[in-house]
Amino acid sequence: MPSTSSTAASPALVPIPPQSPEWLLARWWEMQRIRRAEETIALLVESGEARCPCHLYIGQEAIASGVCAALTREDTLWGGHRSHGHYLAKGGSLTGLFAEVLGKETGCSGGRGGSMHLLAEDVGILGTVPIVAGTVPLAAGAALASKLRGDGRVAVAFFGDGTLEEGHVHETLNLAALYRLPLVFVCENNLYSSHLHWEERRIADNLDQAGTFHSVPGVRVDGNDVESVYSAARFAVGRARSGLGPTLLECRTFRWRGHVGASTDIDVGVHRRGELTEWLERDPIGNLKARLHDVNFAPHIAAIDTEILNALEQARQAPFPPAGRRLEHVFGNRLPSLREFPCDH
Amino acid sequence: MPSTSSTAASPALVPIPPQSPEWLLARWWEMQRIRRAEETIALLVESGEARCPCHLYIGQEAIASGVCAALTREDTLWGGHRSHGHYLAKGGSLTGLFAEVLGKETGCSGGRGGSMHLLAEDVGILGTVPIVAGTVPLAAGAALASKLRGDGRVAVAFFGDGTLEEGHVHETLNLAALYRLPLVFVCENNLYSSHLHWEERRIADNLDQAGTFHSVPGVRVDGNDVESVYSAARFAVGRARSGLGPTLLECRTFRWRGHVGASTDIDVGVHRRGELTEWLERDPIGNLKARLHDVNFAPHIAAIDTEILNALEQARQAPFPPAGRRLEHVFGNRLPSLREFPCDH
Amino acid sequence: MRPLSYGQAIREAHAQLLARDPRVFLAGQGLWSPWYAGGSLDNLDRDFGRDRILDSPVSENAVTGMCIGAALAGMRPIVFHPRMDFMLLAADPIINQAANWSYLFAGRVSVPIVIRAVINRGGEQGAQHSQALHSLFMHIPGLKVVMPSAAADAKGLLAAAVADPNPVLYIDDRWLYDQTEDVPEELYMTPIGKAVVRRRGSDVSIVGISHMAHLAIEAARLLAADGVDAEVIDLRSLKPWDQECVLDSVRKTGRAVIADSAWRTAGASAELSATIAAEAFHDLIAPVERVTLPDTPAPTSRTEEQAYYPTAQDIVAAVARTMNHKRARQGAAA
Amino acid sequence: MRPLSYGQAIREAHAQLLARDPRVFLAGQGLWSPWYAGGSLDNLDRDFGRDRILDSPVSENAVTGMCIGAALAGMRPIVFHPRMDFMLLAADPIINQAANWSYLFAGRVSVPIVIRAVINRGGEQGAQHSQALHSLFMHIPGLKVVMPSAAADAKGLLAAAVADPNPVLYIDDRWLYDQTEDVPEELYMTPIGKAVVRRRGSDVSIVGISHMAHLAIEAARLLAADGVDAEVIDLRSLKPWDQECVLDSVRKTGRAVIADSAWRTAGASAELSATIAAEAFHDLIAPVERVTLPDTPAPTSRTEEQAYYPTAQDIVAAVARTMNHKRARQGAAA
Ligand SMILES: Cc1ncc(C[n+]2csc(CCOP(=O)(O)OP(=O)(O)O)c2C)c(N)n1
Ligand SMILES: Cc1ncc(C[n+]2csc(CCOP(=O)(O)OP(=O)(O)O)c2C)c(N)n1
Ligand SMILES: [Mg+2]
Ligand SMILES: [Mg+2]
Repeated sequence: MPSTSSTAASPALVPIPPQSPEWLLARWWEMQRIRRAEETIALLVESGEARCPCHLYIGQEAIASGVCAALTREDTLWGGHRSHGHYLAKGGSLTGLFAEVLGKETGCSGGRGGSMHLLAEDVGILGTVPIVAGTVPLAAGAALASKLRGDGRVAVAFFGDGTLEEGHVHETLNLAALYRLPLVFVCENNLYSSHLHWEERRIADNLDQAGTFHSVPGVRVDGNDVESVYSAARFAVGRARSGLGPTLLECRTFRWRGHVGASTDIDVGVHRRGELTEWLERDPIGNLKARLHDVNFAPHIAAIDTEILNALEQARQAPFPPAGRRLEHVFGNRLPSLREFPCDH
Repeated sequence: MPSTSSTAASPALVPIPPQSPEWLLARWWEMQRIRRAEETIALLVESGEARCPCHLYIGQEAIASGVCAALTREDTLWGGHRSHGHYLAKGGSLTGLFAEVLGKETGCSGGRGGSMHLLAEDVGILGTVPIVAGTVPLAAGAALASKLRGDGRVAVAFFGDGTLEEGHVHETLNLAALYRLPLVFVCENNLYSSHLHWEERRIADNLDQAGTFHSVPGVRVDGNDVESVYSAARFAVGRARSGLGPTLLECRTFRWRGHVGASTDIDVGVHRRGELTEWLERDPIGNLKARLHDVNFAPHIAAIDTEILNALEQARQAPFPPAGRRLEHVFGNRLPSLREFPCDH
Repeated sequence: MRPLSYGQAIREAHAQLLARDPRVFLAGQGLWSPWYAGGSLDNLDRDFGRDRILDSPVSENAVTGMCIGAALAGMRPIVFHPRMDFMLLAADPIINQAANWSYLFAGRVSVPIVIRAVINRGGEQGAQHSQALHSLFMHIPGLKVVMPSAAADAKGLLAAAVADPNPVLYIDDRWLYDQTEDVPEELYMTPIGKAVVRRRGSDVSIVGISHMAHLAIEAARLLAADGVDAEVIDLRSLKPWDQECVLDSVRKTGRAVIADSAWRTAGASAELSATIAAEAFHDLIAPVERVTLPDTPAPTSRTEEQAYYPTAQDIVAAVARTMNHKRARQGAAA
Repeated sequence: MRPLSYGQAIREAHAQLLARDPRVFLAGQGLWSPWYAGGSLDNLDRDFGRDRILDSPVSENAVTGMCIGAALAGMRPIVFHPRMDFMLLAADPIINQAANWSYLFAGRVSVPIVIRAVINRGGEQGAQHSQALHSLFMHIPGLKVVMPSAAADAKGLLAAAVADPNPVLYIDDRWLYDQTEDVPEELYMTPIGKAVVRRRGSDVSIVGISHMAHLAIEAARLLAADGVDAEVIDLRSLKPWDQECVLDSVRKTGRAVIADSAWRTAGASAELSATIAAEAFHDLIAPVERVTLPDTPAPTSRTEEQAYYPTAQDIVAAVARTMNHKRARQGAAA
C-alpha cells in the first residue's frame, strides 16, 4: 500500500512535493518520541505502576504525526481511547501524560481521567474519551463554532475503523456536509475493533467511502507512511480552512499490541491472522529512518530517551490528588458569561 | 419519473411482465380503499371525533399496495407514524383501524395506541410506532428470527426519507448485510420530513444509495406507479427469500396533506414549493384508473364506500375501553416458555 | 412589566439572549417551523438568521453532541428537543459526555450548554409521545435540571441556564404555554436551585414540580374552602433542588405532599420524599404523600388519558390522607 | 450441587438455556472474545455456533433493537452489553420500544427479551466506564430489573428472565464474578421480585443491592462484634422489588439502611427509602439511612477511586447513626 489513492467519489489529491530531510527528521523525532512514550507506559502497565486501562498506539504513529503536521496550534483535536499519540503529536506535555496515566495531580486531566481521558486545551486538544464515537459529533461542534465565529480553525476527529459502526458517526457526516463544517474525519483503520477483524463486522473493505452517501469525500491513504498521511491531511485541512467543508481520511494501519494493555494479542488469547509479522515490516518509524541515510540517529535517540526518563521521573515525583477534594469539579465554575444580568426579579 | 432505474451499485432489476388487468384492478381497489379510509379519517380529525394525531398517507398509496402485493401473509411488516396505508395493504382490519383512531376498545391496538401505533399480528403487522426509525432495527430482528428458524419469511420496514437521518438506520443496514437478513428496506421518499424539504437536510438527492457503503443494494423507483413498485418489491423480496440478503427501495412520492392532521400544508403555514400541483397530476390512483379503460368503476367505488361506512359505523358503536383497567398490560402475561422449570431451589 | 404567556416569555428570552451574546445559537428540530415549538421559538430564524438558528435533520444524538462540542469550543448553544421522548436518542452525549466533562478534566473545561426538552403530552398521543423523563436526568451528577412553571421563571431560568458554565436541562411542558403573568421586559436571571413559595400556609406543604405547581395552587384553593391551610412550593429547579425551602416548610407544617406528573418509582418524588422523611423525621406528623402518574405508559383513548394524569383533586385527596393521619396519631406527635 | 463462581453460574445458565430452547440466542459485543465478558460467556460460540452467538459490531442501538424485533417475532434473545455505560446508546430501543410494546398493544404482543448489562467499575477506568445506571431503568414502567448478588441466583434469575414474557434487564457486577457458592446443576428459576433474607437480626435492617449485599453481610459481622444484631436482605430484584420482605423486616427492627453502590439522588435508594418511610411510618425509630456513591462521576486515580466506592465500614457507620438516633429518641418511639 505504498501509494495514496483517492476513491471514485473523492477529488484528486493535490500532489505535495517531497518533503525536506529536516521535515522528515522532525516527523521521525515525533514518532520515535510517541513510540518510546508508549513503550514506557507499557512497562508501567506491566509492572502495575500504571493501573488505568492503556490502549497503546504503537504501529500507528505516522497517522498522528502526519495529520498534526498539517495543523496549527489553534486547530482542535478530538480523540478516543487510543489517543496518547494524538495528544503528543498535537503538543500535549509528556510529563502531563505520564502523570495522568499514573493518576497524579499534575496529570493533564488532574488525575481524574487516566490514559483514556486526555486534555490539553492550550494546544487545542479539547478531549479524548473512550466511549466509542463519543467525540466525533463534538468535533463537529468545534468546527461549527469556528464556522460561526469565522476564526479559521479546523477541527480534527480521530477514530478507529470500529467507530464507523456507531450510527451517530453517520449522522455527523451528514451534518458536517450540510453545514460545510471545517472538519476532518481521520479514520485509523487498523483492521480490528477489539478482537474482531473487519470481515467479522462488515461486508466490504471500503471505509474511505463512509461519507460518500452524505457527500463527504473520502481519501484512502497508507497510514504507515507519514508523508502520504501528511499530504492527504494537508489536502483535507486546506479544504476545511477554505470553506469547502469536511473530508474523510481512511488511514490504513495496524496496531502492534493488544487492544488494551501492554501485551501482544497472542498473549491474551486473541489470535490475529499472522498479519503482525507482515505489518512489523511496514514499521512507519523504521522505514522512515532507513530513508534518512545521512542522519546520525544515536544522539537523537539518546535525547528522546532522556526527555522521556526526565518526564517520567517528574510524573513519579508528583503527588496524588489531595484527599478530601473528590467532590469538586462535578460542576465547573468558570465565570458565567452573562454575569452582568440582574439576578432574580 | 416513469421508469424504474437501478443505481450504479445495485443489481439490474429482473423485468417483470406487465400485470394483468385483474391484478391492476385489485391494486386500484386496494389503493382506492386506502384513500377513502384516509379521507374518512381526515373528516373525523376535522370534526374532532378523532383526537389522536393522524399522519395521512394520501398520495403515497401505490407504495404500500405495490410492496404488499409482493408479500405473503406470513411476512412481517413494520412501520412508523404514517402507516394506515401499510396496515390496510397488508390486510389489517378496516374497522380495527377506525376503532383505534377513535380510541375504542375494539381498535386494532385495544384503544391503547391510536393512529400512530397499529398492530395486526395475524397478518404479520408486528407494529407501527411513531418514534422515527424505531421499528427499523426491529424489522431486522424479525428477519433474523426468520433466518435462524429458516421459516422463509421476509420482513419489510417502511420508513420515510427523514428517517435515514437517524444513525441507527445505518447501523441496521450494516447488520442486515452482515447477517444476510431477509429484509427489505422501503424508503418512501416524499421529499419532506415534517416541514423541511430534503435540500434543507442533505446535500445530495441519492437516498437509493443509503445502503451502498454497507453493501445493501438500492433501487430507485417511481413510488406513484404501483407496477414499478411491485416489480422492485418482487425483486427485493425474491432476493431476501432466497437468502441473498437485504435490499433498499427508494420510492419517490409526495404526500398531499400536511405532515400531520387533515389540512394541506398551506393551511398550517408551511409553504411547500408549489410541488403539490405537479404531484396531484401524478396521482397513483387516478393514473391507474385511466389505464383501465374497460372497467366500470362506479360499482367498485360504491362497494368501497359502503365497506368504509359500515366499518366506521361499527367503530363508532364500539365502546371505549372499560374504566378501571388502565393499569393492565404494562407487563404481558403470555405464558412463559420455560414454565416447566422448577421454581426456586 | 407586561403580561406575557409562558410560551412568549421563552421566545423573548431566546431573542434577548441571541441579541446580547453572539456565542448563543440554537440547534434542533422544528426551529424553522411555524408550529413545531408551540410558538415558543417563532421567527427566531427570521430575526437572527438561519446560521444561528439551525433546524436540524432528525439526528438527535449527533446534533446534541455537536452542540456539546460547540460549548466546549466557547459557544453558548441551546439544543432543542421538541419532545423529551426523542431526547432518549441523545442519552449518550448528555449522560456520558456533557455531564462528565468538567469532572473528568478537573474543571479545566466545562460544558456551557442548555439542553431544552419539551414535555408534550395529552391529545391521545400515547406512550412514545408523552413522557416526562426529568427524573432520569436528575439522577446524573454533572447535570442541572430546571423546570419552570410560570412565565417569569421561564424567562429568568433560561437566561440563568445560558449563563451557567454547566450543562443545564431546561424542561418545559406544553400544558404551560398559555399561563400568563407579568414578565419584566429586560433580561434577568432566576437563580437555579431556588424554589419559591407560591402560597403560605400552616397545615401541609405541597411541593409542585412544573405544571403540578399550578394544580397545587388550585388544590390549595379547594382545601382552603375545607378549612385546610396549605403552603404551596413551586420547586422550579429539580437539580439542585431547594432542600432548605422545602424542609423549612415541612418542619413548620409537619405534612408534605409531592406532586409530580411523572412516574412514581425511583423518580423525583421519591427523592424529595426520602429526603424529607429523613431530614424532617421528627417533625413529620404523617407519611409524605406522592401524587404522580401511575407506573404505566401513557394511554391514548380519551377516557383512559383523562384518568391517567393527576389532577388538583388528587392532590386534595392526598392532603386529606395526611390530615386524617394526624388525627389518628395526634398523641404521638413529637 | 457443586460450588460455582458467579461468572461460571452465568455461563452455565446460558449454556443450559441455549441447549434447551432453540429460540434462545445471544447478540452483543465481546461474545467471541476470550476475555471480554470476564469468563461469563466463554466458548458459547464454540458450543452453540456463531449463528446463535452473534458478536456484533459496535452498534448498541441497532443490535438492541434487532433483538427486540426478534423477541416480537417469537425468539428469546439475550442482548449483551459488556458495560452499562455503552447501553445508554440503546436507551431509545429499551425505553421507547421494549418497555412500551405490551401496553401499547393491550397485551396482544409482548417482548420476551433479556437485556444483560454489566457494571464494570474500578481499575481506574473513570467516568465513562464505571457507571451503575440501574436506577434509570427502575423508573420505567414495562421493564423488570434484576440484580443477583450470588452465584445461585445469577443462574436462577437468568432462567427466570428468559422465561418471562417481558423485557428484563439483567444487571451483574464484575466485582461479583468470583463469588462462589453451591449451585444446583439442573436449570431452575429464581423468582423475579423476591428478595431473600441473608441474615436474621433484630436491631436494624440492611438492604443490599447487588454487590452491596455482600458488604452488608460483612458489615453485619462487624456489627455483631459490637453487639448490634443486623438483619441483611439481598434485594435481588429491583423492579418489582419485594416490598413485603423489606417492610416486614423494618417493621420488626425499626431501623433501615439501604446500601446501593450507585448515585444517591433519585436512585433506587431513594425509592426504597421513601417507601419504607411512608409504609413503616409508625415503626421507624430512626430515619432511613442511605449508603451510596457520592453524587459525582467515578474518578480514576487510585486514592480517589478507593474513597469513592462505599465499603462495609460505611454501612457500619450508617447503622451506628440509626442506633444512636434510637438512644436520642427512645422515649418518643411509637
Ligand atoms: C459506545 C462504546 N461501545 C463499546 C465500547 C468498547 N470498545 C472500546 S474500544 C472498542 C473498539 C474500537 O475499535 P476502533 O474504533 O477500530 O479503534 P481501535 O481500538 O482499533 O483503535 C470497543 C468496541 C466503547 N468503549 N464504547
Ligand atoms: C426520534 C424522533 N425524532 C423526531 C420525531 C418527530 N417526527 C415525527 S415524523 C417526523 C418526520 C419524519 O419524516 P419522514 O421519515 O420523511 O416521514 P414522513 O413524515 O415524510 O412520512 C419527525 C421529525 C419523532 N417522531 N421521533
Ligand atoms: Mg480499529
Ligand atoms: Mg418524508
